[in-house]
Amino acid sequence: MPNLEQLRQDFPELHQSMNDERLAYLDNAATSLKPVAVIKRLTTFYQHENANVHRGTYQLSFNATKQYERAREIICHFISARDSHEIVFTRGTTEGLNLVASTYGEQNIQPGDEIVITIAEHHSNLIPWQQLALRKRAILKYINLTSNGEVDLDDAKRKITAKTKIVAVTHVSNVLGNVSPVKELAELAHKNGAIIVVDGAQAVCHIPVDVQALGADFYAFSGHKMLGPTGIGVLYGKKVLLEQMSPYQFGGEMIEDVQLENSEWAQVPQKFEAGTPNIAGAVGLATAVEYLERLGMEKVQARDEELMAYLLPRLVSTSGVKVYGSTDPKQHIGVISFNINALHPHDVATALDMEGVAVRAGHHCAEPLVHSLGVNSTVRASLAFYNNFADCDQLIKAIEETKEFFNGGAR
Amino acid sequence: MPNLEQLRQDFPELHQSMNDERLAYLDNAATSLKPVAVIKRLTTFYQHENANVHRGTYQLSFNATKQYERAREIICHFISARDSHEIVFTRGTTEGLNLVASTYGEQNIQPGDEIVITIAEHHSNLIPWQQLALRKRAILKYINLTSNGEVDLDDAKRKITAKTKIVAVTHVSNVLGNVSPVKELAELAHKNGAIIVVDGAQAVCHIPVDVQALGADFYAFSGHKMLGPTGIGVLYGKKVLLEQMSPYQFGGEMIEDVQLENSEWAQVPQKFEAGTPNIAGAVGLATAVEYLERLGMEKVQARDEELMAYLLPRLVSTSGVKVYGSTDPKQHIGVISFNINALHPHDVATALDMEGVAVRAGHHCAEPLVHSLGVNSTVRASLAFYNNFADCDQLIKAIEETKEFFNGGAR
Amino acid sequence: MGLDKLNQLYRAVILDHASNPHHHYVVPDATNEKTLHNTTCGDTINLSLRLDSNGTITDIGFTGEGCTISQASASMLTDVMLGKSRDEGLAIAKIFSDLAIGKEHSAKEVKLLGDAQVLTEIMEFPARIKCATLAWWAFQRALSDEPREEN
Amino acid sequence: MGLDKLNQLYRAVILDHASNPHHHYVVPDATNEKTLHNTTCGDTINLSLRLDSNGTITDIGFTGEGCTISQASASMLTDVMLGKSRDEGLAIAKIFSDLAIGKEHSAKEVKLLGDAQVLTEIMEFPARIKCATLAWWAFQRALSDEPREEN
Ligand SMILES: Cc1ncc(COP(=O)(O)O)c(C=O)c1O
Ligand SMILES: Cc1ncc(COP(=O)(O)O)c(C=O)c1O
Repeated sequence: MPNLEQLRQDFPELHQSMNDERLAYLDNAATSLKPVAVIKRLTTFYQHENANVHRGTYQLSFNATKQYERAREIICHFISARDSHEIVFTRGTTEGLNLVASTYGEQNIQPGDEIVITIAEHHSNLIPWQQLALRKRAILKYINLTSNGEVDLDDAKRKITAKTKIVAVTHVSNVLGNVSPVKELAELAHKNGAIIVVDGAQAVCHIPVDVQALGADFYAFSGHKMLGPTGIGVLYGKKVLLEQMSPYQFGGEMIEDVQLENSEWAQVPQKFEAGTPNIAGAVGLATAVEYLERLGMEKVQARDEELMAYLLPRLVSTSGVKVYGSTDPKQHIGVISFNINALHPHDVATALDMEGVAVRAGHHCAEPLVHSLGVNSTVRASLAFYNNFADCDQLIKAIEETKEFFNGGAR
Repeated sequence: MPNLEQLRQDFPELHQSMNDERLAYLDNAATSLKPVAVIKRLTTFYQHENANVHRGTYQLSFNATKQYERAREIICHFISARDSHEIVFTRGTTEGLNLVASTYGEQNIQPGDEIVITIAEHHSNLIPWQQLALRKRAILKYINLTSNGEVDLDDAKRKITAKTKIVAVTHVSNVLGNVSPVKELAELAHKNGAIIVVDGAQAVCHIPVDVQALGADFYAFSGHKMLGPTGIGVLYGKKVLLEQMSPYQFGGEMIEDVQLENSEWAQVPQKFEAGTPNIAGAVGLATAVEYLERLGMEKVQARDEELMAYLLPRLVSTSGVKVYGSTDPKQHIGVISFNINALHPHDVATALDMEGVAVRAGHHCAEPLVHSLGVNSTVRASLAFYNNFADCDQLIKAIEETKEFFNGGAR
Repeated sequence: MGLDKLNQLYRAVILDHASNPHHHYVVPDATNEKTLHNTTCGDTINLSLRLDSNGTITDIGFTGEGCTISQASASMLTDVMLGKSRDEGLAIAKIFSDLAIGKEHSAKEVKLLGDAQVLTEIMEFPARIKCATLAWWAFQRALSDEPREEN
Repeated sequence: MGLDKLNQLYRAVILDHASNPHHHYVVPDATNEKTLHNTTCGDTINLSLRLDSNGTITDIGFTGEGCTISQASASMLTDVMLGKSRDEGLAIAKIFSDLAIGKEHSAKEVKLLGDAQVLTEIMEFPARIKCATLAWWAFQRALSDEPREEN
């Protein structure tokens, strides 16, 4: 990891103010900031390399295709997939998960089959399965969490049975920040003849991901949460599964042959990439991945842990603050959810905003989990490796002032 | 329209070479070049305004949301929609058309119903309907073209009947460049109780579009073909239709309430925008639209016509060249397809590439149309307002040299 | 900027309404009712009211969970609407919704909002506009004839 | 750059094969067969061949529409493969596919390609690699055991 202050120079948005205060950007779980390298890559692409892909018979278009396919290779390597044909470009995690539910799910789920997810899922890894179950008269089962917020493996063993066809689980929770035992769940799923779909949205920017070691059949994530542009994401799928699946959308690039009455599909992954893809998005995402690889994901993880080891105990020991989930910083991958006394999270977030601290308040698109914590919403602070101790201090100080404002002064 | 040479300065990619020759970019129908204004807008957004939308409780996120929703307003105005809630952001034309087929189509098509399209459709406006018809045991009918390549309205009157539920038609053909009689087809459709879906991919960058005057129920287009970024597009839909439709993808942003067993959908257009959208893409597209509006679409159209009036007769009178479609330049909105003697289009495109001329060779994702011309593929040159006469001259000269190379020298 | 500016948002009257909300109940025998969710934070407002045969609002109440702003706003709304006719009520709600999206209204019209006038300061805190308007939308939806999903 | 460089692509031997293709027919009683489309341009290659009981290719032919490069490549392929064993054929096809994706092979191996050696110049025209390799892929697919869509 290079010098920290130098690294912070790579992120222009860090160096601006919000409401006339120093910005402490602590909403990285919603979307990450973008390094100069990524922004520059987009600029260069649009200035000099822009062309449509795949069907070009001229130099410019051929080069654009090469860049686009090179992005696939880079991402393949980043998550240790076996083959770049297993990398499908999507808009983001949500689209990737919907794709699996609408194709693999639609083709393989029969009435009475069971789909097993956890109570901790983001809506993007919940509603597609819920609706699939409703369409197919299949059964949706939820694995419970332990009191610590971790996936209860004993409950998983009860819920995942021979009737289970699909297990879907988040790699890292976007509310509590803990890591799911994906490998164990994958083994359980496979032993029962089911596949496992992993929501990697909160994992890829924080910990090294090896889809083969995890045993994931599908693994979905978003570019915008890992230093990349908006509108691009990745669905990894095992090739033998992708090959069995019918297409998701229909249009250009995804067919071999069109007759008036029927069509023949192209091979993977083109079969799943109908229409002009987000070419610049893929190219920009590749630059983001190269940036992360240059830092080294182990070092990124170590830095995250260092920041969390600093912030978590301070937050836990702030009077009136209730932190949800584990007290072990290693079970907070980038994310802490908390509440302050009886204050509503939305009121807290507004106060923190006035102090330059960007956090999120709400159910974080994970209503079942948040309700299971006994509340309607929480305040969430989420870190990235480019945050620093000053950001943490600013949060703690702003919390103190917020408490004072609502309990002392005005109220 | 400002001074032309000045305007060409706005497009950096025009000023580079290809294969050591001056670049004549004549593949605008595949994707347009991007003006500096759009590239700069993306840079500024990523440097200083990047945040996730909708759920933010802090200033940065609120501003990003404002920019994103402002983009919706700008596009609403650009195509004369009634209400910005009728503007759904998609990845592009292909996704927009698939969205309609998978929601409106899935909900409204019954066995025996008829879907009517034309033989001129791009695969993106053909395969979704073909597959919908196959799924639903509905009937897919094709309206024929006149010998000029225009939609045969008499045939349309025969094909569109009381059994028709959906008519889908391209506004401008991406192979022949002619304009479909959308208004007449819309009246025919509506008289028969059907809706009309319009593929505007090739229209929006060339002619003023007024979805209400056209009578379009749905109108889909891509940002990347109209000076905008890749990965962003628009589906216009009449509000009363959008409101009846079930969601397309499931995830964040598109739900009001999630219970463990079912969910309640948000209002339009959020219902159709699950997950983090391509925020920077929408913002960049708005800048592209503002750029076009500053020029004025009437002026853009006049400039296109001027270029086409120059190029078409020259191409038609080049010996050995066969131009497809109309001989009226006004029926070539930006697009000319042609072939040279017995030369294969792919060989031609390679030769033109060597001369710096970027054209496309193939079936242009419109196999039925191209086959109806009696060939497997064509060469396609497509213009934008930032092209100039020198580009046209370069094409003609390169064609002469190509003929000589294959017929004289080597062959 | 710091927290000083917060005083502008969290006026005493707002904090009062929020901690001691008026008409905080479900109206028995309600003729109209609507629950709305604030998707931003998962908050909900249930608004119920009784119209008599003359179209007068003879009772109105709200329940649900929410932040200071949304609770105060709902409480203020019930105060204003009680005893108004359906049409008067809708006109007042429209003034509020209009102000929320930046449209202007005369001082006389704004006065019709009662305590809720103070909420117009919310425009300085755009991220909170939705909190303030939720109850007013629920009121409009409860009275509108839209055949939309009824709760 | 101009058209001079084109001479490198369109060598006389290529133009010869393209205008007078060898084995341009469907093999009667073919044991193996495959049609592939070049999605870029809509071209098709149908490759058919007969394996005898020893696994020797006793006849091979191609049909389909295509550009100069794809036609010449198919014609050259049939010349090379006729009389080879299944395994020899697949090994040679692999050499060609490998060269197309930039892998190196020894001069001795490259020689096995016969006339098709000249197509290795195609690497200078990356947009045309697919045209050159289509027939070789069809050959591999026709002989492979993949239970994939058979035409
Ligand atoms: C007429 C027409 N329709 C649809 C499309 C598909 O657009 P996209 O690839 O941006 O989804 C295109 C462009 O390729 C087109 O020309
Ligand atoms: C765990 C998790 N899953 C899925 C998503 C959805 O990602 P996106 O909105 O990029 O599709 C998110 C982010 O919001 C997330 O945190």
